[in-house]
Amino acid sequence: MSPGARPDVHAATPRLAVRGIRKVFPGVVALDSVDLDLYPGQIHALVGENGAGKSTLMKVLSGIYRPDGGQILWDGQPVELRSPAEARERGLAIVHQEFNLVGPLSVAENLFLAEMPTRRGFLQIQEMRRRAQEVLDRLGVAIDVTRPVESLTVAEMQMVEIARALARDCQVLILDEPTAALTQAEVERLFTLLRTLRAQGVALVYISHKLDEVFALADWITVLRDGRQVGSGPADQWTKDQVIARMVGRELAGRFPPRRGARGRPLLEVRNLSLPGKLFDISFTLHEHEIVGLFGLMGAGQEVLARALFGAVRGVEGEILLNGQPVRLTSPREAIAHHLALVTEDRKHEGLILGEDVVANTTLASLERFTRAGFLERGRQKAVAASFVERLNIRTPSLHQEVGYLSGGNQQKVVLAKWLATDPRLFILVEPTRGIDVGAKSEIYQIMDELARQGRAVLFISSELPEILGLSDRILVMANGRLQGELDPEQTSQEEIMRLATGLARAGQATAPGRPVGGETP
Amino acid sequence: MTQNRWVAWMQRYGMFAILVLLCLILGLMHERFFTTANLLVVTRQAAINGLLAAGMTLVILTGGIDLSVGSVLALAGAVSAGTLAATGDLTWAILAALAVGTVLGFINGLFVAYPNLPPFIVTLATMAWARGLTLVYTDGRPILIRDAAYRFIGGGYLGPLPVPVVILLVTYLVLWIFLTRTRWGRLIYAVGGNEQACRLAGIPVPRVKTLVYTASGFFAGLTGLVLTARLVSAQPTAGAGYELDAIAAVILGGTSLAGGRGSILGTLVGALIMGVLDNGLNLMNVSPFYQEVAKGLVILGAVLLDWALHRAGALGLRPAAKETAPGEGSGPDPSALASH
Amino acid sequence: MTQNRWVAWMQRYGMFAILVLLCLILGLMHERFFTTANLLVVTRQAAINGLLAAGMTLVILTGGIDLSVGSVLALAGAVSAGTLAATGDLTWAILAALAVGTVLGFINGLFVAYPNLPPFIVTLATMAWARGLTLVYTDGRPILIRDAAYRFIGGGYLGPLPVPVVILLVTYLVLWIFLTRTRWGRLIYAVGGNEQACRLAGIPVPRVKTLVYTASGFFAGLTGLVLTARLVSAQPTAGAGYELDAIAAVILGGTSLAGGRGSILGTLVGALIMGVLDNGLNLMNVSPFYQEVAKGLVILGAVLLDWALHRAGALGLRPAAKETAPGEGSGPDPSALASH
Amino acid sequence: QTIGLSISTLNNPFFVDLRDGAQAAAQKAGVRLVVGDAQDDPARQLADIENFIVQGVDLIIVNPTDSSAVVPAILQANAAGIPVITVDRGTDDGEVVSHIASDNVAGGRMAGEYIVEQLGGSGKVVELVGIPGASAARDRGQGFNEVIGQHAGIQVVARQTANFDRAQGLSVMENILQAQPEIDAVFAHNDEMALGALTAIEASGRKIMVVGFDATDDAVRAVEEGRMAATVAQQPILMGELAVQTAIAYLQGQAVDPFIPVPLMLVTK
Ligand SMILES: Nc1ncnc2c1ncn2[C@@H]1O[C@H](COP(=O)(O)OP(=O)(O)OP(=O)(O)O)[C@@H](O)[C@H]1O
Ligand SMILES: Nc1ncnc2c1ncn2[C@@H]1O[C@H](COP(=O)(O)OP(=O)(O)OP(=O)(O)O)[C@@H](O)[C@H]1O
Ligand SMILES: [Mg+2]
Ligand SMILES: [Mg+2]
Repeated sequence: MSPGARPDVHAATPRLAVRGIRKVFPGVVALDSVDLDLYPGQIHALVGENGAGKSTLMKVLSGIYRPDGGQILWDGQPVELRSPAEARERGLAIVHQEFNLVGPLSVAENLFLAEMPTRRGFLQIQEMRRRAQEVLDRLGVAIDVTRPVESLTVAEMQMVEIARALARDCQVLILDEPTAALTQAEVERLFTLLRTLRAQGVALVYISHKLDEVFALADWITVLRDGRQVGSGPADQWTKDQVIARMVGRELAGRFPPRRGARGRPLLEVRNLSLPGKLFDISFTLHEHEIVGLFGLMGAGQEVLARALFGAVRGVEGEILLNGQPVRLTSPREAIAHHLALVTEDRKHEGLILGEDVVANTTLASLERFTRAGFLERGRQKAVAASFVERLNIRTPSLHQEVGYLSGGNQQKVVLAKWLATDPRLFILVEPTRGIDVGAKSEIYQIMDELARQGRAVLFISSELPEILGLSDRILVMANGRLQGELDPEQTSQEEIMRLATGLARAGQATAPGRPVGGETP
Repeated sequence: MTQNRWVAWMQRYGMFAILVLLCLILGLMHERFFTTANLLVVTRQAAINGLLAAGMTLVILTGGIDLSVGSVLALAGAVSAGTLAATGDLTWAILAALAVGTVLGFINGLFVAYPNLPPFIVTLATMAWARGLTLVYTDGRPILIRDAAYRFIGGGYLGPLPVPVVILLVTYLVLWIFLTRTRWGRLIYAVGGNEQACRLAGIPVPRVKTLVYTASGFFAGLTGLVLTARLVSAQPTAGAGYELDAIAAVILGGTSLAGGRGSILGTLVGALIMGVLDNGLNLMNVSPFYQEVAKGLVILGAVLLDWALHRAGALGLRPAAKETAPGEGSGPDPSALASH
Repeated sequence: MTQNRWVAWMQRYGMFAILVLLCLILGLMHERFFTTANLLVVTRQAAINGLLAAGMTLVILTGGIDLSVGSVLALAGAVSAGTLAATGDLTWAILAALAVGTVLGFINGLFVAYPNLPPFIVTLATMAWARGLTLVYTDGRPILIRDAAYRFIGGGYLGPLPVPVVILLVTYLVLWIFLTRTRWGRLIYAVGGNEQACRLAGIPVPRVKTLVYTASGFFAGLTGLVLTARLVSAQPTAGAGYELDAIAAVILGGTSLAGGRGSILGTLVGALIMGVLDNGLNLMNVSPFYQEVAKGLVILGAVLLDWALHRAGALGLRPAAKETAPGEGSGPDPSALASH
Repeated sequence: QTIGLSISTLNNPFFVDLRDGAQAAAQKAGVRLVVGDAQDDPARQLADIENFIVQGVDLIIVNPTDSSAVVPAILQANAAGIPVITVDRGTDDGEVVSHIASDNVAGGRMAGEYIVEQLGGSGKVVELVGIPGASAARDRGQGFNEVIGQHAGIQVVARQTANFDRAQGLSVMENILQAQPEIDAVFAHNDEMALGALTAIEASGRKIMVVGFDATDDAVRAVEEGRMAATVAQQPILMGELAVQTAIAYLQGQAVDPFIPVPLMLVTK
């Protein structure tokens, strides 16, 4: 892809440019002579497979990593960015792919961590809260700024991360997969804001695996593959397929697998499940051979529901039947013993042991299977891990790399591998494709399909409507801790789902309240 | 709603309730316990541990630990007494104690903050060399304090309150304001809560760390001053083992060893619980050997009760709150996750 | 490349290199240091701390701590000596020591694992009540051991090796295999690495925790046995303060107090460093006052040197690796992130 | 009537004996005895005594952890009008009814003289020091070194601390045995260290004379068996008894001696 003429922008020199940047980690060349030009008033999208080097490049730009070669130019002048603080001083703000929030501190304090307003040494708490509120208002999110960040949902944390970057004026704003945890509406608001910033002359970098977003937003697209720049040009000169082809080096087949035929016997029946204050009277059924999508807006309760099914919250009331047998799932351990699996949203805190290697993480939940007389069969562990690395295309220098050093998407794949290794009969996935590249995404869809074909059931929660629509046999919609209704993906639309999710309507107004949604009555 | 409030209150001030309960029980068991005289005695005794624990709280909030406080206290007391003997000047003697504490704390801070050495080892080393220096300085002998003004710091009264108690209260008030109302105070929590995030945000993490160890040293110096005045002599062996008591007060007060969470007022409650317990066991004439047993059991009982109060809230009334609490399981209520 | 290898080696075995260096220096300073007799003496002495530190390593790997080991050791020794006196049977006496240790460790484990109480406080409480029970049991007096077979455990030789050294080596070998080759061993690391993730992965976290405290108790009991045999008497005050030495050995050996990272062989190196240091200072007849100073400085020097070796690798030859060490700053070298 | 007894530490059989003597005497006389264990911490002792004062005991017997650090406690008791008796160690200030003690410095001298005599005025000696800075270690060391210093033929080849602890006595002696090919005698500041050293010496197969301090049961037995040469006896049980008897006498209005010496004895075979 040959770039066209320089777009008609006011500045002749890029605000920030890199030339021939190289960055090597033990066993990996993360960046290999990469060039990039960021112009004021331009949104520059950076795309590439998991592990292509996007985040690494941004960390070089923001002073976290020092490059092993190449140059960084700020307004045409070579600069050395020796620390995050230095990059900040110059007017760079960044939303990292991984959260960098201080859990025990309030939202307001997190927003102004480095520059809390003070007068004569004392914090101006009211002033800080007011300013925090202002920023959040700009983003259109309603979060109490006095709440400790650790009590927020993942989506809310994401908004706080974004708000933090927006809280101060900047000349360069980098967003590394800011929308992975957000729903459509929030994404829309964010985009409006980013466009405003563009108009104000900020140079923006936008990293995402959601190509629809990229095309909706970007002026310029740069593609990275294996640490090299493999294409760069104005957005309107690219097509989606071209981008994908550059990214993965081949054409991809249809995104979603074809739907399977008939569903089987009921596998999981949920009756009147409640959790005081969070979930209210939820009933539904999952069948063998079925993929069911569960959709809800931020805070609608879909993730709590997933945890409740998995025995990971206490105080759950109601009945759960597996294969027609009532079961009490009071701990994840019991749930796993019943062949349930749960991929949670927060991989860093709940999914991975960052300090351990790929093998250990992949086999963590199924370790008993690799044990003979108490001793681990390390050869088999390794073989299984290797097979997942291949199947999921996990990019790692070795099976013994600590997963903390993998790219975000590859970490997510390790989480999936961990649960696939348990051979689950009911697979509950919360945002399973969060941060995963298009190639790997369709791979994961294939796996879900395969599981369903083998007679298992998949319940997946996603904020991406196309994914929900394309993959599910049925769609459940939640709002305010209640099931709003069930929809047939063949006969519904994004608009209808959203209407249900915002609580404006209930599915089939005729449905008598309280009647179990979904599936035949047992 | 009111019930919910009550639970929230218990979760925040559970240890305070336990302190009150402990006092009530002791009051029932010994008629002298609730006399003003006795309560002042308890508080004065708790002041030593309370002062050390105050500085320790700052350190622990950043996720660190300071084992050197006992030795620093001893050296500060000795140098202070020596200075008094040499100059006869109270001001210099006081400054000497504070300076020694501050400098030793600063040294701890430098090693912990800049080369990023493990605080446990750094302060353990300081514990050893500072004790050694104390012995060398005093030649292993106590240094007697003859100055009445100096003695006043340990044994005098300001109005109805013993001087050490006044120092204690002022310290906690200042630190409470510092931790809740100033930028550096909040940064202490921030560094303990997520050091990496702080570095990325450009916060001078090493300076924050240096600050807390320096502060801990300062308070150890102050404690050395008070203790020397109270004992009217600087003891070369003073403060041995005090670090564990100080840390225990901090943790009893609800501050997490993992850092980022806790409150200075909680530490005061923790120190008071330990002081009241010692006093009560003495009053009731529990035989010394059984005293240790009783002390262990009461402390265990206190944390267990505190936990039960939390759990009552977590289970019945505030179900499943914070399930998604990040922060590596150091959250206040990891038990909300069903665990067996 | 070979240079790179060397750096990698240093990063892993830096403390071992420092141990060797320390030995070389001591060998130069005192001609008797490198005699077989002296090296056996050092190892025998280090066995006590080494055994406690072995159990402590398991606990610290899960992110916990066990302050009770010294008291548990004393109670185990006392009950063992008492059992020997009562039954005259060596087997019962040995079993008594191990049983007491195991039971006390199990109690610690229960409180830490199920109600999720802070290990520091739980084991501090046990430290108090177990010491109290020991004093009650012995009435504060030593119990003499007359049995030659019992004494053999502390003072005998198996071939050229003192029995305590043999016990030490077997312990470390078994634990090394356990930690690296068995499921439960790996789970200990996993729980320390990310407890929350482990719970969600169905790992019986409370059982893992109970296991490590029980193991620590067991080793404290074993140490009590060895120490009692070595002293040919059970001392009611035995083991006081040993917990800090054990923890220091673990940390010197490179295990992180945050849990999840470390190695049992590192602990052995840590214990040997401390033992060699004590021995060397004695050999050179450093005056008691200066000994503490020297000890503190050498320990500080050791961690500083270790850090410098790491840093040399991180900076010069393996540039900027691991800067964003995972695990929130608990990583091996967060300092590579430019920090001031 | 209630008597408070504040003991410096019960982590030492010597003071346990002292307490037992006091308790036996109290029981016999039918007075209540409350005991506080300061665990060798002067601040804790001060707290104990403050608590006694608050309780309103009739008399306080103190076995100070340190003669200077105990002063404020004595002054407080004086101010509260509660009579005080000191045992084993005195106080540098304040008023006491009576002081019952045998002299640690003299005991150290006694040990030194015994060793000099046994060695015939020349030889190599090791001194095992108690907790550095603790008063017993100071006084016993002082007396011992006074005597040794007067004999040019006696050389202290090693002076190392073993913190009054038997396990450390053993380890430190093992190390010293490695370093010193010639040792004729060991003086330990207490019997615990002496017995630890004895174990090390016996294991090494060398013949070295060991002199301890305190005359604990174990040490006396070792002396009787001829394994240890001597130990300085301070008669703690007697001290405890005397303290309580003196207290009762004082409370009954009888006159008591301001200083009641408890004779030192050298226990030898
Ligand atoms: N984000 C951007 N916005 C505006 N102009 C850009 C941007 N990125 C690159 N350019 C400009 O486009 C021109 C060509 O860029 P590039 O370096 O990719 O060309 P090239 O690699 O030589 O061409 P080809 O893609 O055919 O190999 C340069 O002048 C560069 O400044
Ligand atoms: N600190 C590190 N140490 C070692 N290797 C690293 C480190 N950081 C990144 N890598 C490696 O560098 C490569 C690029 O990673 P990077 O995070 O930049 O990918 P990415 O393009 O952001 O991928 P994703 O879309 O999954 O976020 C990966 O192979 C990763 O494993
Ligand atoms: Mg990335
Ligand atoms: Mg990604």
